[in-house]
Amino acid sequence: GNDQGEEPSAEEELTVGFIYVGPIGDGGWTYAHNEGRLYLEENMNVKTIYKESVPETQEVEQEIRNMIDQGAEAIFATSFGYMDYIEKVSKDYPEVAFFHCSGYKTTENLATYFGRIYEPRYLSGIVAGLKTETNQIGYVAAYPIPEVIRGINAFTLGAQSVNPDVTVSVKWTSTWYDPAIEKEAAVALIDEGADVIAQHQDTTGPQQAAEERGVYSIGYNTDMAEMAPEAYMTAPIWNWGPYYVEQVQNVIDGSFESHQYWGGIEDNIVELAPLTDLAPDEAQEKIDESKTEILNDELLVFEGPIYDQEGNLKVEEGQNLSVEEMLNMMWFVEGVEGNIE
Amino acid sequence: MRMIKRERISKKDAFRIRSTAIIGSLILSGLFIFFLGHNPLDVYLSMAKGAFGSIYRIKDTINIIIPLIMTSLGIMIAFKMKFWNIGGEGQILMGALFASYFALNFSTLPKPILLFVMFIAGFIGGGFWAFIPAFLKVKFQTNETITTLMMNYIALNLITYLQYGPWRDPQSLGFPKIANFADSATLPRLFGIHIGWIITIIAVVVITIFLNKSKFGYEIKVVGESQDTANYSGIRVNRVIIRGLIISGGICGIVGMMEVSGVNGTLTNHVSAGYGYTAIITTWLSGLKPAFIIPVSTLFAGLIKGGGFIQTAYQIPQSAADIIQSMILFFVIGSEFFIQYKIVPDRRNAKGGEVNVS
Amino acid sequence: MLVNILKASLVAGTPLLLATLGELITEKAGNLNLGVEGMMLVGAISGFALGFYFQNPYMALIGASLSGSFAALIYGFLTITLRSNQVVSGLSLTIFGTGLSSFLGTNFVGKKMPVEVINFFKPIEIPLISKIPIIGEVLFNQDIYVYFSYILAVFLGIYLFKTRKGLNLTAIGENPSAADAAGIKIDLYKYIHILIGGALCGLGGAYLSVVQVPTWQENITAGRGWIAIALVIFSKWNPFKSIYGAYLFGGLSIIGFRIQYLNISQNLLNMLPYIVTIVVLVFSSLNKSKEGSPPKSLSLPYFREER
Amino acid sequence: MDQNIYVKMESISKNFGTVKANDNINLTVKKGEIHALLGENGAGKSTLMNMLSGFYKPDSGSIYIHGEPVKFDSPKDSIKKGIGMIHQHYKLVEAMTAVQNITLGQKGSFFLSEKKSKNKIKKVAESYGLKINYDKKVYEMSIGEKQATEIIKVLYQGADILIMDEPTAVLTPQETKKLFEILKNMAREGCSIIIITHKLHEVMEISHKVTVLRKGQTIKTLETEKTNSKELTDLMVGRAVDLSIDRPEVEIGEEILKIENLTAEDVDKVEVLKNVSFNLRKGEILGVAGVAGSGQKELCEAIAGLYKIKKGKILYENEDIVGLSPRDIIHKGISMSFIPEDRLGMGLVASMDMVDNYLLKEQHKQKGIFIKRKPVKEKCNNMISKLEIQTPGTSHPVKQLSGGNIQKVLIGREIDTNPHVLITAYAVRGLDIASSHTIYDLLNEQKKKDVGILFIGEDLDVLLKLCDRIMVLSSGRVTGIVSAKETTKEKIGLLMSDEINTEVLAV
Ligand SMILES: Nc1ncnc2c1ncn2[C@@H]1O[C@H](COP(=O)(O)OP(=O)(O)OP(=O)(O)O)[C@@H](O)[C@H]1O
Ligand SMILES: Nc1ncnc2c1ncn2[C@@H]1O[C@H](COP(=O)(O)OP(=O)(O)OP(=O)(O)O)[C@@H](O)[C@H]1O
Ligand SMILES: [Mg+2]
Ligand SMILES: [Mg+2]
Repeated sequence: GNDQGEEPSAEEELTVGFIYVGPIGDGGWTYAHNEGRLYLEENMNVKTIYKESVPETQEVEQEIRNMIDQGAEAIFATSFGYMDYIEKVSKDYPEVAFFHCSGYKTTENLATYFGRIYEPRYLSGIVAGLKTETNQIGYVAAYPIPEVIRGINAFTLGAQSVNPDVTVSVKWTSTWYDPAIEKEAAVALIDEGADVIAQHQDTTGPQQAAEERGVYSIGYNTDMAEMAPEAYMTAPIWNWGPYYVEQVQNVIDGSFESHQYWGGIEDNIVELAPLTDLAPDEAQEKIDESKTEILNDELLVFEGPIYDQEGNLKVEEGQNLSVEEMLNMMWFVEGVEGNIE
Repeated sequence: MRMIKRERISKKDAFRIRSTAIIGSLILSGLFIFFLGHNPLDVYLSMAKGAFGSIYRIKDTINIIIPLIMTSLGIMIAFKMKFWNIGGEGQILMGALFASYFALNFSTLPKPILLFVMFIAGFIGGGFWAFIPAFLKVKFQTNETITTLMMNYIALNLITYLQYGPWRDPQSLGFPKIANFADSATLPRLFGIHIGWIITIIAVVVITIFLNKSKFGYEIKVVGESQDTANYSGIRVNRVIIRGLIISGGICGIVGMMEVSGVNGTLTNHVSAGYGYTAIITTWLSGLKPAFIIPVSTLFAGLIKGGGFIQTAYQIPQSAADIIQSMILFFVIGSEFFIQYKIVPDRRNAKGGEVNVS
Repeated sequence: MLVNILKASLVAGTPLLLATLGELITEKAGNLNLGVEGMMLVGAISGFALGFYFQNPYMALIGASLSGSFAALIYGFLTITLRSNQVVSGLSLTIFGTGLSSFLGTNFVGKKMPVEVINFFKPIEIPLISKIPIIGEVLFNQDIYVYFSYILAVFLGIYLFKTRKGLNLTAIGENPSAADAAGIKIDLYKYIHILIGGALCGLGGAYLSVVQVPTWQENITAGRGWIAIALVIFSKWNPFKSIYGAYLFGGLSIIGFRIQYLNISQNLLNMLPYIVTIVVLVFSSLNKSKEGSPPKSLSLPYFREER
Repeated sequence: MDQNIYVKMESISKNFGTVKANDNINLTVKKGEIHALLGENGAGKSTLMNMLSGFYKPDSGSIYIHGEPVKFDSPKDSIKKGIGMIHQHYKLVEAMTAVQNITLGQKGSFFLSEKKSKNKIKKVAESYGLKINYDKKVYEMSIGEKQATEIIKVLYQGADILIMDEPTAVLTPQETKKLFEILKNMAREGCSIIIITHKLHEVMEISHKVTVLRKGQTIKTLETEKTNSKELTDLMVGRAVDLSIDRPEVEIGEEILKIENLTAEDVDKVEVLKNVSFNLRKGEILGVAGVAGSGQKELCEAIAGLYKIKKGKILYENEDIVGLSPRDIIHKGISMSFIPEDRLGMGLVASMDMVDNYLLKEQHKQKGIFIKRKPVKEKCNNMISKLEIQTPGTSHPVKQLSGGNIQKVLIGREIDTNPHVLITAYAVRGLDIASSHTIYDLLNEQKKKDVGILFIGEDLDVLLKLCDRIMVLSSGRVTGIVSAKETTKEKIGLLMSDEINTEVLAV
């Protein structure tokens, strides 16, 4: 059936559905995806519908069916935990194009997409490494999962590339989303001597801590300059819009194909937010340098030799981590202080 | 004007009052929807369609009705004893956890046996989680509202811990996910819905009989009305409370089992989906009567489902749906007053004047 | 190290303390309001919105408290005038507050509190006494919200235990019929204290959005309202004891970050506050004295002509 | 209007649902007058007074205080007019001290000053000869103390119209005497007093005027001097009634219950029973007298297995049942019935109907896991007709019945179990004369069936007329066991005041 709320517009426009794990007001992960959706609406003549706060349960299937009932022909589901449900539904609706963010299961009409956020994280590490005076950087992180660990490692490697003495202390908050708790974790890090704070969290709590305590910070997800004008230097950020436009165009053109997309800086899906005045002077230059190397494939973030926390050689000179190894990364590089537990 | 207590109210009048309340709430929410720029009637229609508009949606809605009814039944037993069990959420989680243990580790067992084991494990998990506050209550008179609430958080953190740690599926590329259950651990379906619906219907019947006809059900009621009387009449109060709570939590635990096995196919820290809290409302609205739990849960599930639906249909945010839901609740809750009391004109003092209150 | 932990505990405990005090005086009036989370959220968004619009800290405080009272008014009307079930009314209020706050908050996501407001809530060192070792730094080098909250706790304690109005209020919670017979205006007292309770919960929520993390994010309270309800019991309906309760709980919620080198899973550490609450409750229920038991009429409606 | 007419209530009506609690009632009370209200249970006395004190709002009618028409919306309004009521169930806050209870709701400085209040209260109290411990919490008080607190509260509020709803129901004769002194005193000072009581001799003793209510209507107002107990009773009940209490001669049988050196402590480790020893024989009624709170309640509950015993023996047919729970006692087939003092808090479930209340005891006898209600319903119907219980039916919640009828349900149930021992605590408390006599008759009937009855009472006249022997308790000790025929009220009164008299113990 088609029980859309609004009158169908004159031309037959495509309907695109978005399923979010959090509220669009989270100012973080979901917020960034929703910005992507708005970008899509702005740049193409499509209709978008969305549903927020959909838990990673069977409810996903229901929401997808609801959207298809309303004419959705492309659906973006933006949380890892949706994987099995979306896989199942995709088989029931072969005519609909499904996109799953951060998963690894595909079907004929289910593609996955994600970004190599570790690349801009590496770059943000450079800023932090140059900025720190205590050589102690604090990192507030949600959960010890490969995605987060990879980011911490990339960040640490970036920092070490300019400042070999740097250590990165990690505090786990066990939540993606609790500004006060995240802030407290950052405060604890600052109390322990960190003078730069980075985060893999969805709120600006850690930025706030840095701002208040007069240290510097690296954000995440979106440009957080406004939130902590006296602390914030830059942030690895998501830029989903262009990918959404591209893929929806493919659907319209009938050229959609299932794929596994893991774009990096060169694809513009992830990037480093513009540096603020607080970033050290030489940072911009260093970053431009590294960024060019990354774009030219001269620099691969996880390129040997890399030692783990215990000093074991994990990646030999001249070797690189495979995608598989990156996706399963459950160890910290040397220089990270903290436990994966 | 003054109010007096009604002695009794006819079913018709009660129905009239409740319908008036619901209509009132729809009018008020309608204004709200109107200010959001939509036609309230269309939105209401769309809500109804979203909940019951197609076979799929009816099935989806039933998938909410099942856990709501079961959880309400469980909570009701505790409420009958005036034991304010707001730990349904944690009991569901623990039932899910216990059942999942067997689903994950004994998937080679024959399906009927494994499912039966999971069912029992679910009951034990929820029952155990309710037993702790019950024990603390009878032993130390510890306030159960708080202990059951705290137990919810503990259960949630425990499952999160397992999901991110020891029980993480090694095949999931490090993502915090517990493995999907094997087919042998999945509840079979009948008419496209997992057979939890049959269990639910049986549970309603059994619990109705249990409460009204069995000695234990009778004892539960007496304990709820007066512990002194129960003691006096030779009922072992502590034992009734503990057993009652194990049953109460156990039923919630079964919800957990049905959700992991019949709906989600795995354990996540979302399985309880707030049913433990919503069921407190449905239980109370049904007047602690099992038979009324069915329609109330159905309406509520419809409200949840329909409220969610209008977000995609009209881009009305989820928060607006919550506001509408709570407005309806406020009206329905408030209308109970008019069922219990009557407002009559003050006819005193035909000759007299006002009291001179300085 | 210790000073830092204690200082952070006070900050983490402040929203809890305010909400606990709000619920405490509500319960003293015989009303169990489970809508604390909702009232906190409404207070948080209103405080943020008004502070943002007017760039004025006072407007933030007024907004938070008035909106908390407004939410409490719905609950009050249902439970006092309409004598509705308090548990269900409170739960519905939580749904309402959660919905309303995120509805109103849509436009404020990603907005930053103006500096005028932020500066107003910067820590202020109290001359002299802030120099006392440990205590000075912990207690007297905080923002005014923190000062306000613990001074308020002391005031409420004095109000409840040392004044006529406090005595009357206690009587209402214990035995409304006796209070009624003594000529106390039950409904008026209930309304006033429930509204004040709502205002305090609103202020508690606003501490998060206006001071602690001065931004608006949906569901910013993250369950603290429920903890506040537990803390009321924990503190045995005594505002003085709610000070330790709130700060202890605040401390437990952040201690994990300070002992992460012990290598205990954060998820397990997160259980700590809840387990400690239960344990403390058990120990305090071992003490069978009549002091510190809940108001006897808590959650029961009162109708004068009822038998 | 006449300023000396303190209270005038004109054609007051009040319905509760279909119950006409008050139907066109008139009442006039003058300055300095003690006015008694008399009527059977449910006649509407408390309802009428609750309207005078602002607790209930009348459906229709007018009230004049000091000649001025008034319209009370709350007790506050009535307090302002100088009306103070001491309710049948005290309106005190248990967790508060006497001073706190008395200052409750009073105007005054913002901050409380215990000391100042106490001095002010003391002055008022002592001018009427009342003395209490002002710092005691209500839950620690004896009933007498609670009442004194209530009276002081009302006096402190400056009431000149005092309403007392069954103040003597729970007092010992000595306490009653003291109370009456105070009331007379107050009347002399110019207060008007309205007192409700079921005890006719009290009406005769204290009142100037008496108004009789029946079924919600004013039957008559008389001057006390010009009437007598007989006339009042007949007016009250609506027909001539016999007010004598029988003591059927039954051959006293063998010993069925023997208590030896029973000692028990309360939660605060205070001994509430001290070395209590006595025996109960088949076919006798053993009365227990004593000031309220002398251990009567604890004694009954100890025998019924509801109170923890520190030492001593309870021998039922020579078998020690100490340590058994009520359930064990029931399951062992020990035929003992206990009619507790608190009927709706302990003996019955207020919100349940008769059948379910009957089942409280009956369920233990039923086999299987299910409850059978049908046979019980029959038994209930028999009980209704046999005991003339006024109720719409067996499925009516018992709390809606009148006090007397509730008591009949409780006793009826216990008697139906054919007990060998029957323990009753204050079986007629709050019951009107006619109902009380029905209960006495029921007990006598049991006595004739060879049942041993332990009768805890408060009215010495009744104890003397009904019982075979009377045991006196004082502060948890047995101070004497006397033969009812051979003793006097005075002797018992003496034993009640704490002096062990070994002579009389020998009976
Ligand atoms: N609050 C009430 N709700 C319903 N019915 C009531 C209420 N109060 C009194 N009644 C009914 O009104 C009638 C009169 O009751 P009331 O208490 O005035 O009698 P009473 O004369 O004081 O009796 P007693 O001697 O037992 O105290 C009774 O039938 C009683 O059941
Ligand atoms: N003294 C007795 N007189 C009559 N019936 C009895 C007696 N003792 C036990 N019964 C009946 O025998 C059956 C079993 O007794 P019992 O009450 O001990 O059962 P139970 O299941 O152990 O109870 P609970 O669940 O409380 O332990 C019950 O139906 C009970 O009513
Ligand atoms: Mg047994
Ligand atoms: Mg009465």
